[in-house]
Amino acid sequence: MTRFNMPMAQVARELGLSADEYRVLVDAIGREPTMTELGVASAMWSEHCSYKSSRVWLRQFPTQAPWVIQGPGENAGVIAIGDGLAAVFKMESHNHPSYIEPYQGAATGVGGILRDVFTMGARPIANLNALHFGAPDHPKSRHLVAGVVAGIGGYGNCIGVPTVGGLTVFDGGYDDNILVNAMTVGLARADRIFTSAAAGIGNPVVYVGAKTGRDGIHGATMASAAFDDQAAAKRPTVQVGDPFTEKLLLEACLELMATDAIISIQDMGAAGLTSSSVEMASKGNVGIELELDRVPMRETGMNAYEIMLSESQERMLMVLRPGAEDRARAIFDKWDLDFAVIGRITGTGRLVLRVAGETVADLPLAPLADAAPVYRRPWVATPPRAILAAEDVVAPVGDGEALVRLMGGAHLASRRWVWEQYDHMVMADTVQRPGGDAAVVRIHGTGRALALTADVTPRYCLADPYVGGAQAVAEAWRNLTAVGAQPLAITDCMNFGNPERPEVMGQFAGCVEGMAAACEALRFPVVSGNVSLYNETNGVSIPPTPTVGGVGLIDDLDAMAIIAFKRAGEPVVLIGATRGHVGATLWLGAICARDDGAPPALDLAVELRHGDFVRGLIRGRRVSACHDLSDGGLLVGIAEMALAGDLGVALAPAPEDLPSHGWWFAEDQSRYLVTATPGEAKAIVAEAENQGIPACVVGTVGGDALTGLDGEPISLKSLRNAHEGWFPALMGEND
Amino acid sequence: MKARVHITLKDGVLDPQGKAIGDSLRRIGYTSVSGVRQGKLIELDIDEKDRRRAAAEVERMCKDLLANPVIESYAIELDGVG
Amino acid sequence: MKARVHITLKDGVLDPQGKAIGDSLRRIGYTSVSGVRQGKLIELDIDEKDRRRAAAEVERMCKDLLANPVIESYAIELDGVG
Amino acid sequence: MKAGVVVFPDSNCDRDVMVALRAASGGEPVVLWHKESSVPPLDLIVLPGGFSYGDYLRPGAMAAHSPIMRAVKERATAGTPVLAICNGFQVACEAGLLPGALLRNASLKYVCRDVHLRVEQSQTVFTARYAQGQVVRIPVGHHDGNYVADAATLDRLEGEGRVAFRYVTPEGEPTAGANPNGSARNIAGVFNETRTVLGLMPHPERLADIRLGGTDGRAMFESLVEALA
Ligand SMILES: Nc1ncnc2c1ncn2[C@@H]1O[C@H](COP(=O)(O)OP(=O)(O)O)[C@@H](O)[C@H]1O
Ligand SMILES: [Mg+2]
Repeated sequence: MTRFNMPMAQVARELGLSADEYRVLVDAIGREPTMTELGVASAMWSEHCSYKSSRVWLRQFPTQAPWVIQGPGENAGVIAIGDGLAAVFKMESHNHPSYIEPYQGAATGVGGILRDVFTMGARPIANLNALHFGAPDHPKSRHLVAGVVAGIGGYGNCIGVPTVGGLTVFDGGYDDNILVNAMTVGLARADRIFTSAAAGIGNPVVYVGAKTGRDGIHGATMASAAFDDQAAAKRPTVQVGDPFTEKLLLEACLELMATDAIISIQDMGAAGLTSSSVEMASKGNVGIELELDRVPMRETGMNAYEIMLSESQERMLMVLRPGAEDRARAIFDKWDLDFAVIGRITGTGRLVLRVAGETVADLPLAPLADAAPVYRRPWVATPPRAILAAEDVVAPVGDGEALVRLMGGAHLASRRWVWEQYDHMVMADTVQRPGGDAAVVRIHGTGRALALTADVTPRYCLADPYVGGAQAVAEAWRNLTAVGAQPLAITDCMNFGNPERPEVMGQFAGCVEGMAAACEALRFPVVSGNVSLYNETNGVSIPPTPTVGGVGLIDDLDAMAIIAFKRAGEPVVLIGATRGHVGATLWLGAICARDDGAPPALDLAVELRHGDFVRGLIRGRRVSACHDLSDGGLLVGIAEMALAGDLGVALAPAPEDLPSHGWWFAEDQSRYLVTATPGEAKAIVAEAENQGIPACVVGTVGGDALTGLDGEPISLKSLRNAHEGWFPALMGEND
Repeated sequence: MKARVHITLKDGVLDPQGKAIGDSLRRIGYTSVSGVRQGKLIELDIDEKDRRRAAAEVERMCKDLLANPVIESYAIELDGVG
Repeated sequence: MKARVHITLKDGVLDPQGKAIGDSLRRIGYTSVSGVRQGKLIELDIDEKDRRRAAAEVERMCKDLLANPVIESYAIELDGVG
Repeated sequence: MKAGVVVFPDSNCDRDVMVALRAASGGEPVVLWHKESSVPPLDLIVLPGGFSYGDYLRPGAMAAHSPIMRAVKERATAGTPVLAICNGFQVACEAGLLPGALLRNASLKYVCRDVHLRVEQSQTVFTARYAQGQVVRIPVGHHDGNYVADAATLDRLEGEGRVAFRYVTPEGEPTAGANPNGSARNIAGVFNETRTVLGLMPHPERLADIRLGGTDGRAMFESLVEALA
């Protein structure tokens, strides 16, 4: 470490601590820190570990519900799903590493979120991923898409957890800061949830998993800093993932968790051994002592600083019941994994690190935690935009042409190219594969299932953070509802630009408020999440992107809906009002090359009413297909159902009181399409109207084309070619 | 002209492949194996007679595409000779 | 002793990886590249001082595990010298 | 039928195939741990899908050298049927139980989707419940399913009726478009000389339950139960 020759205050700055923060640190511990102590403190106080810019805002999220077992604060959130079982889930970002090394960055992102879930005692049963890339024609996009998708698949496929859903966005706003968010969902017994708070003075602290090397030192600080053109020169080593070792670690941990040996457990994620040991001890209000030379190491000559800050993957820290060491060791031996007792729990409230008997760090934990910086950063609200009605915009092309262009364009083209590279069927419980509104994964051995989705519409968040934040939550809720699930809870990943810019902080604040309002209204609490700030390059921040991962429950798989049209002759019923809102829509962007206007308004009471109505229809087995409306609006929704079912549709004429593009392409919220037998459809419309819910027939299933628009019928074949052809063409596979 | 590029992981970067191969060799009895690293070998035919120009060209290919400087290093050999 | 094993696909076995690399190189302007093959490079540290014995040992490793004779050939180099 | 399912480090379709075996009422399968060097008396041995040792050298290569495989080879030689699915197929080729090798997919990408297969040989313990020439729908999920062997071997496999399944269109044509991985002659699965070892890339256990969208895979397990019960 050449840095040893610098004054400590300057080293602190290099490690990302401000001058103020350094002073507070010195006060908290009562003297100048050693190099190792400074490393520990700066990692703990990094944005990534301390949430110092976001914490005050995140408190607004509702986190309670009768079914919530564990809200934010642990490695993952936990909800009860009946039969004594719990769903354990979380989403996390791996944005910066994925931009630098797309394959390994994305792969280790998946590895990290899987560990967060199995640390809690759950067997992972599904992965999702939310990807935001730059413009399709940006010179780096193809390389990044190929690497990220291969990396996510490479890790999940190898470990044998199906990747069942996600979202893929292309937008020039992410040209230099792509977003890779990964979500894992696991299943555990509700009475066998493991947490991280250490306990029991004298109890052994055990290290298991892969060996420690010099990988990714300062990953947590990197995740907390904006890129500039010199970033390439400063690049720290990126971690390489080893899904094979993780699979062994998963099996070994679950095997040990079936015994009573573990008191607490924590994976080593960002800031490795530092954050895991500090968090376990501070949560348990105890102290911890580690003998660093006992840490299994892959490289020689690693010093205390490096050992504490290494971000080598596939490692865990556990506190065991005294005397359980041998039993535990036998299990890790069986799985050919490293196992070492590296320390013990103490009653001192201090973190003490030793190398060869010599103390290299001795920090009081409570002052470190209490003094951790919390910022109420200045913010300015995003200025409101004018509402754009359909009448305000002249359609540049006919509705049919617009449809084909949208379905075969960057935003809506099929993501098959992505999800066919993911094993989405392993574990043999994937009841709904990618391509529908939500993935459905059966609870093994039962007729019940979890429904899973990931959603966000950044262009709405950019136009109006509050509405966009609320809409992200509502869309997740809607997607779960559309398969017949009862939405239960969400996890989130808050991806934003530089929080030191008031406009960005304003976006953050607005999105959080909107999300909180929607969670409250829809009884859809936040149980876990992650914040990724500083997604900025050369002063340009990404669009605000609060990704929402939703989990719902299907109690009876016989009453599940899919989006595919089923039978010719069935009416297509639209539930919900269409007012012709075209501001910030896909149609306006992709067809009119405009991105102005306010996003569609969202009435959360209406959302709840419409969703509950539709879910009732599905559960009553009254509909043959269901699809919610989102990006692209009504006509896109119909076209997606037609393609999925390989059945055409005769469209009813657009109503007279709206320009046709307002009818077909507006993105008014809280809408669904269902099909049913003609008799049932009539009853549904009547029932909806009785309850004050707008409903009408917009077409009839049949044939092999979309008919009824101005111009020629649009054959399913041509629509499918456009829809399926775009992604392979982007990736150069048609060259 | 033929060129061979050896691409290896930089020191300190985890090499799960190498580790697994080493473990496997030892398991089947090759106990004298103490370390294994796995890399890539890329053989190129290039229409270029001048050694200096060929070397420069392959060097650029490594930088542009063949190796990822964040985790990999490379070495170039032309026509069998260093 | 250090040993390097070069593993390449046999002639006649299709090499889609090599082909893809060649296509990408040409696409980004390296039009002089006429053919590319991708293989593996395995570097071994073995506790064996005798060159002959080391060579024989590595040869056996190749036969047993490192190369698949149905599709691959291999070449061994000890300590940098053929 | 007493079946044993081998578990290698990183096998991940072991549970799935056990579920399918049970459902076809093949009784409760036993787990065969890779470190064991003997196999109890069994009617069927399954090498399941997934990965083994991360498949970091070549798929199946390291697993082929595990202690259990020596015992499995002995049993196979003695006539115990072996069903080798996906990674199991790769292991079986590496272990010399089946001819040929499985290379990286021609697309270079992992591929997970349903494919159509033509049953080329229905006169075996694995396929008796299928009709000769029947087209079935079964998923694949692999990165290295591109079957290769030299021309003489391929000719011999064809001549001896040892091609088990071929990738075809839904109409039964073995076209390039129907081939998900570039496999020689669209081969999806092959038998050993006695047709008691079957290796195939597709996963019959993934479509053996109507809830998962199809049951074409179930007939394979039912064939085995019927023949070996
Ligand atoms: N990166 C991805 N990984 C897996 N599945 C994806 C990914 N991107 C999109 N999908 C799938 O493609 C389908 C369409 O996605 P999207 O248009 O975002 O759905 P929706 O509008 O219903 O939210 C969904 O089933 C989704 O899960
Ligand atoms: Mg949807």
